Amino acid sequence: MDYTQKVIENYTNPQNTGVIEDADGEGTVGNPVCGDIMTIYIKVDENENIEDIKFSTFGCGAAIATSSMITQMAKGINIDEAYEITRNDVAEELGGLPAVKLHCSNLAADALQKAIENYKKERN
Amino acid sequence: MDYTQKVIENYTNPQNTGVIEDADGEGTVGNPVCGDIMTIYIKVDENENIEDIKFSTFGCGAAIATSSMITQMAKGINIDEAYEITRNDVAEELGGLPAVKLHCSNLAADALQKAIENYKKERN
Amino acid sequence: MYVDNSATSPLNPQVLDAMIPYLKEEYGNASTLYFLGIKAKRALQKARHQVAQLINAEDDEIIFTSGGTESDNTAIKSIVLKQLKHKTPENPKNHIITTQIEHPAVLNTCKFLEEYGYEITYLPVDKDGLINLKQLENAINEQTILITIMHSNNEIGTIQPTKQIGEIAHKYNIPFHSDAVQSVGKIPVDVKEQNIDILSLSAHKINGPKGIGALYVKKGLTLPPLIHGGGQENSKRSGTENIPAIVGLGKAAEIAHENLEKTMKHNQQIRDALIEKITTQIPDSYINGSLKHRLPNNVHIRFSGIEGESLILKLAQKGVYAATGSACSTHNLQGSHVLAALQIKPALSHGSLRLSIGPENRLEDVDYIVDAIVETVEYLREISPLWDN
Amino acid sequence: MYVDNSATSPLNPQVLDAMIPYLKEEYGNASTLYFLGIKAKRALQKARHQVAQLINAEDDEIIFTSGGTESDNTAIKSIVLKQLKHKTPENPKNHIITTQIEHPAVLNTCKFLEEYGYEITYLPVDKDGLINLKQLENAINEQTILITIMHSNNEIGTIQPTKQIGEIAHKYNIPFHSDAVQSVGKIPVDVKEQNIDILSLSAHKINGPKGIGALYVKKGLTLPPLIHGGGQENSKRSGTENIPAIVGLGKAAEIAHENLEKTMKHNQQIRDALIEKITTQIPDSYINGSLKHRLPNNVHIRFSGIEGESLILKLAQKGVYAATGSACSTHNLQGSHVLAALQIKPALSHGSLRLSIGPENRLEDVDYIVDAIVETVEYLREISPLWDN
Ligand SMILES: Cc1ncc(COP(=O)(O)O)c(C=O)c1O
Ligand SMILES: Cc1ncc(COP(=O)(O)O)c(C=O)c1O
Ligand code: FES
Ligand code: FES
Repeated sequence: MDYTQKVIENYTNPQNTGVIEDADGEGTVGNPVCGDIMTIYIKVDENENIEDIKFSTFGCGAAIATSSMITQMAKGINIDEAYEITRNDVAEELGGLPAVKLHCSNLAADALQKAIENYKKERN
Repeated sequence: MDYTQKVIENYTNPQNTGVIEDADGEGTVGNPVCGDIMTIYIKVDENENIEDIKFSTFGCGAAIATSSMITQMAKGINIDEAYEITRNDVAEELGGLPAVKLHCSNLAADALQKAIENYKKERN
Repeated sequence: MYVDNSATSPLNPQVLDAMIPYLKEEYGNASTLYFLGIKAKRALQKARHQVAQLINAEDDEIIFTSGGTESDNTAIKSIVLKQLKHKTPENPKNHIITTQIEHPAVLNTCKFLEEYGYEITYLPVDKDGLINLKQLENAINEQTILITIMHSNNEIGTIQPTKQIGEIAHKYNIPFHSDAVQSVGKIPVDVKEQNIDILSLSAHKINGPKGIGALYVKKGLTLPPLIHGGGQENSKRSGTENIPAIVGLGKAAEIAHENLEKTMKHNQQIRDALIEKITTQIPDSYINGSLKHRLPNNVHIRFSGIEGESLILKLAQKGVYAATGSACSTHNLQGSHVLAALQIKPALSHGSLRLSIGPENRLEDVDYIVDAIVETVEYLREISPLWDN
Repeated sequence: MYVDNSATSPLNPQVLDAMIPYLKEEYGNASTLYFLGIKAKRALQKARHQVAQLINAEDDEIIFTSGGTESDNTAIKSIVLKQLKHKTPENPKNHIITTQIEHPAVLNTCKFLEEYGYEITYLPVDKDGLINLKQLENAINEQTILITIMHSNNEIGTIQPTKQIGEIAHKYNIPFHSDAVQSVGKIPVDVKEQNIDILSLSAHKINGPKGIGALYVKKGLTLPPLIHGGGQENSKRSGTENIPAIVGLGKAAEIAHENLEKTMKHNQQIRDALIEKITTQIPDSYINGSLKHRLPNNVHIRFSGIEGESLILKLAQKGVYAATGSACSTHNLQGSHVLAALQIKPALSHGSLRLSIGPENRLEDVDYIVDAIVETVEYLREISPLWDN
């Protein structure tokens, strides 16, 4: 399986790249399979909805595409809902990923969860 | 090496094919390498020159070509001279033979010698 | 008039058309990332499917190779390599069963293995060119690691009972390889129905390009590769994929598959006309091999009193291109091992002629071909010391 | 802008023109008797001569194969098969010397042999990518049957000292095989001068067709074949000859030979401009491998902070087609074994870019390529957590 059109769009023109300087939560994960690294930043509003989200990545095309996709999926929804987004959800939304690239979607899902956990810890 | 133009001419249009019914000499040889068979017939005049010569062969293209060539070479010359024609002479006259086909020229040279020997024996 | 399609066959212009883009602008490597690579990968997938369809296999059971010879070598040597790991002094796992009439790609591979201590049973064939299934079953022993028997013979066109061979092989849990290079595209080849575990095919025998073939390996049967490297073909056969040729094989397979019924009818009509006319017009001419279990495109006739190379050369001068089983035409001067296995005496097998029919031959050409053969045989008999005029 | 010529290269139109007749009307088999066969045989002879000329070999020292991978496999496995016959319990003849940076065709063949009890010495390389001749000599022992060291490396373009390697090999009477797939047509390759006994080359790296290559085997060194069958290639490699591809390889070799000087100059000019501009315009960019002992057509650069697959994909969007040594672009997610051998840390080797120049690249294109790379590296560094903007 090759990269789908959706994947290609998302690494060609990734959404929500960058850093949120005054982020409410931040999560960084490294990919044990390939050594790639990703950080997700979130800004959370008073209703615990994700107001803003950005990512930076040192990773492959699939890593960029999944980051771009997950930030779009998470933007505007409640952090608890966002926490439930799995790598399969992301892969599905992208129309699938090549088998060898499935692990890349871990990066995005894990980084988002870490960012939410970080936000919760900071708030308490 | 492929068959030369001379070889091709000689198996395309072999000279002196057939049988001499009242031959003065006749020699048949089988080729131990490939199992092919050839007979040469000679008619000898009062000066011991080869007046007429014909061959029949069950053999490959090279066998036909060498037979055709040797009969042309032997026609009209003295039997003692004809007896000296070697397979190399025939091969040379044909512009060479592929290595795997060199043995075929034995057939013609041997058959001619046998025919001459047969003539001499008959005469005595 | 080319009637030597079993030796090699002209490239179908449609096949060449399919290849051309990959010989020109689409030169990408299937393993590269950018669009050229993606196009190459898609072309590869499509061709794999086309080939799989032709023999009723799954796509991922097809491995592309450089031809029928490599496929045969891979089938046999991979089984040997695999079994090497399981061999013990008590169980040398060193026995292979094949036939006396295989193509040299199988036969010489087996002879090579004999040098390294392998035991090969070369099953004889009857006068029709068919093996005996009882003999096959009796030949099997504890050390038998492979049965390799051709689907149909490249000289005399005899078709072996693959279905039953496969049944016997599987009864004893032995893999069954069949060299189907001459069968695919000519008769139905169905790996499932015919109980075949490993199968060889070659593109240039079905109006595809030279230098490309395929090996079918049944799912579940894992074999070490013959050629190691960059991991192409799912690591089963490495080497940069020959995309243009693979596309050509795919297209040729598709055409062969679509036209199989038609091709069979076409070939058989011409074959039967040739056989009928030649044997009635030429005394002392005999068909070699079974008439019943025979490729529809194969005519193999022997004429007493004449020799094959001169026959072929004379025919070529008349524009009829055919093959012979004569020793004199080969590089090693050994006569046909297939005709020898049929117990035909060398002097007789020498005068053999193979006409192998292709899509370009027409029924209207039969008379021309027959006339050329009649004239040539008569001429050669005239100058033959072995024929009484 | 295709700068991935070391992966595969577009077919030279002149080469395709030379092939076309053999893809169309000249479909004959080199072993048939009539005129088609004779034409095929002549074409074969001519191509053999063209290839021999390119590497200063004799015509009959050239064996056609299906590509570089098959050539490498044949070289190594044939030596192994040959020595199998001479092996005794005291002299297992089971040692091969190679390097850590070989192409997978050599490396994976060696790994496969390890499974069957062979001992392989994988020589390390220095930070320039060069082996140490002392280490090579020290690695030789009584059981060493082959030294196989590539002529130049396919990733970083490093050229090994073949002449000296061959001298050492011959001092100990060990055959020396060199994988020259990336060298032929790029730099002078001379089997006599460079003391090479067996050499692999591949057509599709020199603007020839895919699926064809050659193996040079020095006269006097007889090797059993890897592929057995009908006795083609003087029984050294069986299988119906792939005449169109062989003709293509011959033509490509001829062109490569004639133009070598010009090609070298052309490539080096572009290479040096690329290296100069990229390293000055992009901070933290480093050349991988020796600058001095380097193929004139190879640029290999690493950029810290970014990953190679995304670099390649972004560049492709800008119309620049290149390769990377990144793990993420390969099917097995292992990073480049070559960069690992250079002791470059995975996080750094990840951001590697290979530009390999071909005859179609022009000096005028350098700025476009450099701009695309600069923009892409900047963008990716911007979104990278490993880069401090
Ligand atoms: C029955 C059979 N097996 C194998 C082969 C070898 O195939 P290839 O010529 O593709 O190597 C041939 C043809 O030469 C054949 O007829
Ligand atoms: C150094 C080297 N050796 C061997 C090969 C394999 O050659 P081929 O692709 O023709 O099988 C390649 C290219 O893939 C190579 O670069
Ligand atoms: S005479 Fe028999 S091969 Fe020539
Ligand atoms: S994130 Fe490393 S390969 Fe995709």
